[in-house]
Amino acid sequence: MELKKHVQDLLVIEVTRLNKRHFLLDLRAPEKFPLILPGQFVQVLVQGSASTFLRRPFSIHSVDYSRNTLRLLVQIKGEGTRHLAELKTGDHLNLIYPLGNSFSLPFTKDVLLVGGGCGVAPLLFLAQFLNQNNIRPTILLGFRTKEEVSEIETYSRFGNVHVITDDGTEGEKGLVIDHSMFQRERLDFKKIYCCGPDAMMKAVAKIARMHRIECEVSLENTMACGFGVCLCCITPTDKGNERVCMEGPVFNINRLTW
Amino acid sequence: MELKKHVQDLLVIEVTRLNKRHFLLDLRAPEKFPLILPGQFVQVLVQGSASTFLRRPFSIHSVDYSRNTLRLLVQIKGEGTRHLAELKTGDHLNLIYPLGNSFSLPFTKDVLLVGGGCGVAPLLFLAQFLNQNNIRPTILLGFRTKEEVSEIETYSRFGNVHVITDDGTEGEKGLVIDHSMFQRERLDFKKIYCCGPDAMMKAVAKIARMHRIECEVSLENTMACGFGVCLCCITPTDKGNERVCMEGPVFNINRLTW
Amino acid sequence: MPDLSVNIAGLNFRNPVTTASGTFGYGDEFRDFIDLGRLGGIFVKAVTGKNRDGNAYPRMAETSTGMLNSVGLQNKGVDHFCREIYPRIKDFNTHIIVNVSGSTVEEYVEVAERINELENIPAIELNISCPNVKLGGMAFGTIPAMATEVTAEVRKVYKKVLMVKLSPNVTSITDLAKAVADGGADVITLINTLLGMAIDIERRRPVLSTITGGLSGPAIKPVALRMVWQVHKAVHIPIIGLGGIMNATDAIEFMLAGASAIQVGTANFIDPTVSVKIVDGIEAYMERHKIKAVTDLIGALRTE
Amino acid sequence: MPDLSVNIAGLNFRNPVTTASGTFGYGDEFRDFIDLGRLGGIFVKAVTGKNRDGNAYPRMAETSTGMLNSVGLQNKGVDHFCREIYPRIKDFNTHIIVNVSGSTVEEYVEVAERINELENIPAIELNISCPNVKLGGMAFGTIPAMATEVTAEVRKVYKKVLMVKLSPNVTSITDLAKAVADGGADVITLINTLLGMAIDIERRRPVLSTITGGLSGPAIKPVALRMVWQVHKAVHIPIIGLGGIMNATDAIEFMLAGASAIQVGTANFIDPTVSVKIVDGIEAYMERHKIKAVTDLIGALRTE
Ligand SMILES: Cc1cc2nc3c(=O)[nH]c(=O)nc-3n(C[C@H](O)[C@H](O)[C@H](O)COP(=O)(O)OP(=O)(O)OC[C@H]3O[C@@H](n4cnc5c(N)ncnc54)[C@H](O)[C@@H]3O)c2cc1C
Ligand SMILES: Cc1cc2nc3c(=O)[nH]c(=O)nc-3n(C[C@H](O)[C@H](O)[C@H](O)COP(=O)(O)OP(=O)(O)OC[C@H]3O[C@@H](n4cnc5c(N)ncnc54)[C@H](O)[C@@H]3O)c2cc1C
Ligand SMILES: Cc1cc2nc3c(=O)[nH]c(=O)nc-3n(C[C@H](O)[C@H](O)[C@H](O)COP(=O)(O)O)c2cc1C
Ligand SMILES: Cc1cc2nc3c(=O)[nH]c(=O)nc-3n(C[C@H](O)[C@H](O)[C@H](O)COP(=O)(O)O)c2cc1C
Ligand code: FES
Ligand code: FES
Repeated sequence: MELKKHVQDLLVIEVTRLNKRHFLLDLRAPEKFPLILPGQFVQVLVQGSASTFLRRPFSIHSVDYSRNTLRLLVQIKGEGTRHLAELKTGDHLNLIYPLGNSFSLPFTKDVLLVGGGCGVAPLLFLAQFLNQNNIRPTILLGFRTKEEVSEIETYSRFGNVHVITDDGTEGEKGLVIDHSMFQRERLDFKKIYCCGPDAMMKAVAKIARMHRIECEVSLENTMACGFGVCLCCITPTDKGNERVCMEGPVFNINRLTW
Repeated sequence: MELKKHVQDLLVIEVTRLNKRHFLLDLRAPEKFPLILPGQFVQVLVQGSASTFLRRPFSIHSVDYSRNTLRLLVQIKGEGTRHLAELKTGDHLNLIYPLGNSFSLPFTKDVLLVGGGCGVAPLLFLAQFLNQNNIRPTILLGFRTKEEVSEIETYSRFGNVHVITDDGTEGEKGLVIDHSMFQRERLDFKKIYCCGPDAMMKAVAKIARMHRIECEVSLENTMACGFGVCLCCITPTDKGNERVCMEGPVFNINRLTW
Repeated sequence: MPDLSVNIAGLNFRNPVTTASGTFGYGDEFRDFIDLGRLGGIFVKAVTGKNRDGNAYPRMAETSTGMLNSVGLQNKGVDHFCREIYPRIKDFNTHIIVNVSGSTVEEYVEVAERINELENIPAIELNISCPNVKLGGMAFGTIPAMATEVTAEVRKVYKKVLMVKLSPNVTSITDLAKAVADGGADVITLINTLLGMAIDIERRRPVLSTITGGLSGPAIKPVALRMVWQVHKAVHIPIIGLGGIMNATDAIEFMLAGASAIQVGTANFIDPTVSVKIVDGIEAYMERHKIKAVTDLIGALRTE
Repeated sequence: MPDLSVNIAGLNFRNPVTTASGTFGYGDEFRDFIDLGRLGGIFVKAVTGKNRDGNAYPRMAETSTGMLNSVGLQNKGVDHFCREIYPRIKDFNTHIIVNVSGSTVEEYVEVAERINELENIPAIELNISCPNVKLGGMAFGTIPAMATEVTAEVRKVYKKVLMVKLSPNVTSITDLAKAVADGGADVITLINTLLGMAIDIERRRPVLSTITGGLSGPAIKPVALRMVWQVHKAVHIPIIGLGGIMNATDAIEFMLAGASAIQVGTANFIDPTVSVKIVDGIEAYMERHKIKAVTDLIGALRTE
């Protein structure tokens, strides 16, 4: 199994707007994909602006090996993501990929995926992957508001989806940790995978610890290279400062200083 | 007559490729044009690249007051002009215009316009303007090669056009000053307007001096602002260092130190 | 509506947005583009004792989000300024501040003395990035003792607000800031251009006639911001910050780092209306963050 | 085919393109992207006496065509380097040069001595931009006497090619260049990062945990080029130039200004294959200009 990193121009197949702030980007590689694992990310070169000098990291949202395409789920934040939103079918985008480690396979079938905001991105790929390994996870997705709830049908193919929105306009109301599934005395999960804003992951980690559930989180960080050479993206772990782009982005919460 | 300078987004009406290195750019202003004079130029903001920080100056190739459009003739040189070549109908382009002084009206009808390369740009507008003042100039245009000879029909509407190419593939062969019209003992012109590479303008200026013909040239220069405040674009004149973007770009050769 | 006014060394500015010397002409070139009355002030092009032709062409090179210039203090001298230019600009509805340059201490003093007489010029800005011809061409602004001397000598003759603009091409900007504060400066302006160079590899020649020149634009912003922050911590006189400011965000960064006002330089070339956009942008930021007085931003960086 | 090889202080490089310390890891991270054997050399990440954790997160801020970093010499110390890393990289088919850092003269000497024993390391590069903890934290590279001292002390124990990398945050780079040449440096590397700063106006906080950090990338190229040119005229030992090199054009500019070789730094992050593209680009330029030996480019700027 090849795990080599590539620098490659990928063809933009489609840009699908999900809502005001989010869109999907389907990209096709010129040659057969290497092995890509759930939790890995890509570094995208955004051309066309002086304020997007460095590449931008995005998790791999899903991979279709048969069509040789991968999908990104992007939230518009600043100049770089705004530029990406304006890409058209037929454009090219330069990627370094696949980068980072990956979620580990669980030794259980009682799996919960928790995602919030654009942190849901790697969870779809993970859910796919778990399915291939005969695991149908519970999936809890948090959104700001109804308008931003999206791809529920896609997720539902791979797991049992629960939705919660900040304003209660769809599903339950509150932050993901406010969801009723966490309010019980005993949780039925043996493994939680979580991805989202730092504060959310920390809150979920706290719940996981309380219930002694194994938990992996996918960290964000400011990255310059994305492949381990600049040491800009470190996070303190039980082994000292580790690189989020190499030893991560996925960490077992037991290894973090949280 | 308003001579106010504007900073404005103009609408790209059409991009017409003339040949490998040249294209026409038709732009429409959102409101009625101010008075624009032949020899004046615009400063174009090229967005979309870190290496096009400053604006790029281009002469005004022609103006259509009725449609409120102006046309630029652009030669592809580097990053900035490459970007402009990729503009599409419907895009917008930010211009500062109109800038600089202008060619002066001649006190004679025996007028010759000499242009080389993209230096031909302001001459079309000038020829139009002369026509409106009942002058039909002789127009000598120099090109590298047949492939680059263009807009002859347009020029012919306003004057008597002669072509010379470096390689002789169309019209006469050689540099503009090699043209047979200059080989006579006496030239029939009382005023020459010239625009092109420095070396060409200097050579034409020499001929003009020899024959005591009044001559105006339109200088190029490296410009930061284009409206007189940075003092980067100076040229030595009889009054000391003058700004090409304000006191120029058009200078009577008698004022230059050539 | 938030209060944008700032008082700097006793001088009241309607807002902290001013324009940098050498990038705004004498202001009149911008009247087609903006209402000068919306600016806090205008710093006009350097004035020297005598007429100067400046450097030979080419004087400009574009760099990565920046530019090099080697204009070299081209101006017609202080006489001409007082006679021809001052009458033309003295009634602009904003503070006109003159950037004073020289090759000797005497020249600075002479120019300052002359400008001191002009009623509608409330301040001067000493540009001490110039080479001292008597001292082997080292810039006044690179040696603390020299910086103190020129400031102190000008201080003796100049009675209004004395600003001194520092060169960033030094090991310790705080040493220079202290030096000019000791010399009697009321205000410190930071920063002038960084010394840089560009080469045309096709012709194998320097792009500028002077080989090296002054680097300005967004490229230098991080350095400028750092110097404002360092000086803000070290010296207790007001700072006017500049270097690569392109928009309100940049301007606010400088104020948070410790600047009481800012100057817009190279950005004027790219968008001649940018200075008033920055005024509007600062106001919008203050409204969004519920900040009542712009002075609350000065040095308000949270570092705890 | 043009000859790209350069001999620097007796050491033969197959071409003048090397990679900058701190931007290329230990080289192995790039094996997926390029053939390391096509490079002139690799300057590996700083090695210090003991393990260092480096600075807290966040360590990076993007700026206009540049970036700030405050990694802060994170490495596992010279022991670990000799034991774990050296064996892994020693047989790379290119020169491996170790960037040596420290907080005291003794630490530099200790590390240099240890690296001197490693057979396949033909040179070290002293990074004197580090603060001297015994002398109030002023960087070794900002005071000529300190720069001479650390160079001379290392020179005593280090028998191979000794390169010294200068900090650009100084008034006179030539004074520093002379200082390290006096101390016995064989080669001068120019430049390390410029000290800069970035602020997040929404949170009103510095972006970096350390408030200030090192600026690299195209933004600083004009300053770097100017320093290479100044030092080339002032000092007669070879120079390795860097600072914002993104492509072959930039690399050639540095060589024309006086660099015998160049380093590619931040550009590696944006395109991990850029270093070999630069090798190809220099070759293409030489062919186009009919230049037989790359050494003909060194300092070949025409200024007459
Ligand atoms: C491993 C990894 C995976 C990621 N996966 C995804 C994903 O699948 N989908 C997605 O939409 N986003 C993802 N992100 C975040 C994404 O990289 C940033 O949103 C993007 O770089 C912002 O670029 P911009 O130019 O639009 O914004 P900028 O103008 O650069 O910044 C806008 C705002 O976003 C913040 N920001 C910028 N970069 C980051 C960053 N790396 N981490 C945190 N905050 C940042 C800035 O501080 C600023 O406040 C991921 C980040 C990492 C490190
Ligand atoms: C008053 C004026 C009017 C002009 N009118 C026209 C016109 O009508 N049509 C047209 O095609 N071009 C015209 N030019 C030239 C045009 O401005 C440059 O070709 C353009 O700026 C190059 O931009 P770039 O980004 O493509 O090239 P860059 O990458 O910036 O440069 C490519 C090459 O062109 C040279 N160059 C860049 N700018 C200039 C300049 N201002 N003068 C001379 N050489 C330069 C550079 O040195 C470099 O070698 C005019 C210039 C001036 C000053
Ligand atoms: C073309 C040009 C001319 C300048 N002339 C002067 C000058 O005469 N006096 C002065 O003190 N600074 C001068 N400067 C420096 C600017 O005032 C300012 O300090 C510098 O450009 C950094 O700010 P910026 O990046 O916003 O342009 C000049 C800058 C430029 C670009
Ligand atoms: C993330 C990062 C880490 C660096 N670490 C070191 C280092 O350990 N030692 C050193 O001498 N220089 C270090 N540098 C400086 C570079 O080697 C180089 O001098 C500087 O980045 C300028 O070159 P560039 O603009 O091509 O990147 C580092 C630079 C960066 C961006
Ligand atoms: S981003 Fe460079 S080491 Fe992780
Ligand atoms: S380009 Fe600025 S004065 Fe002419």
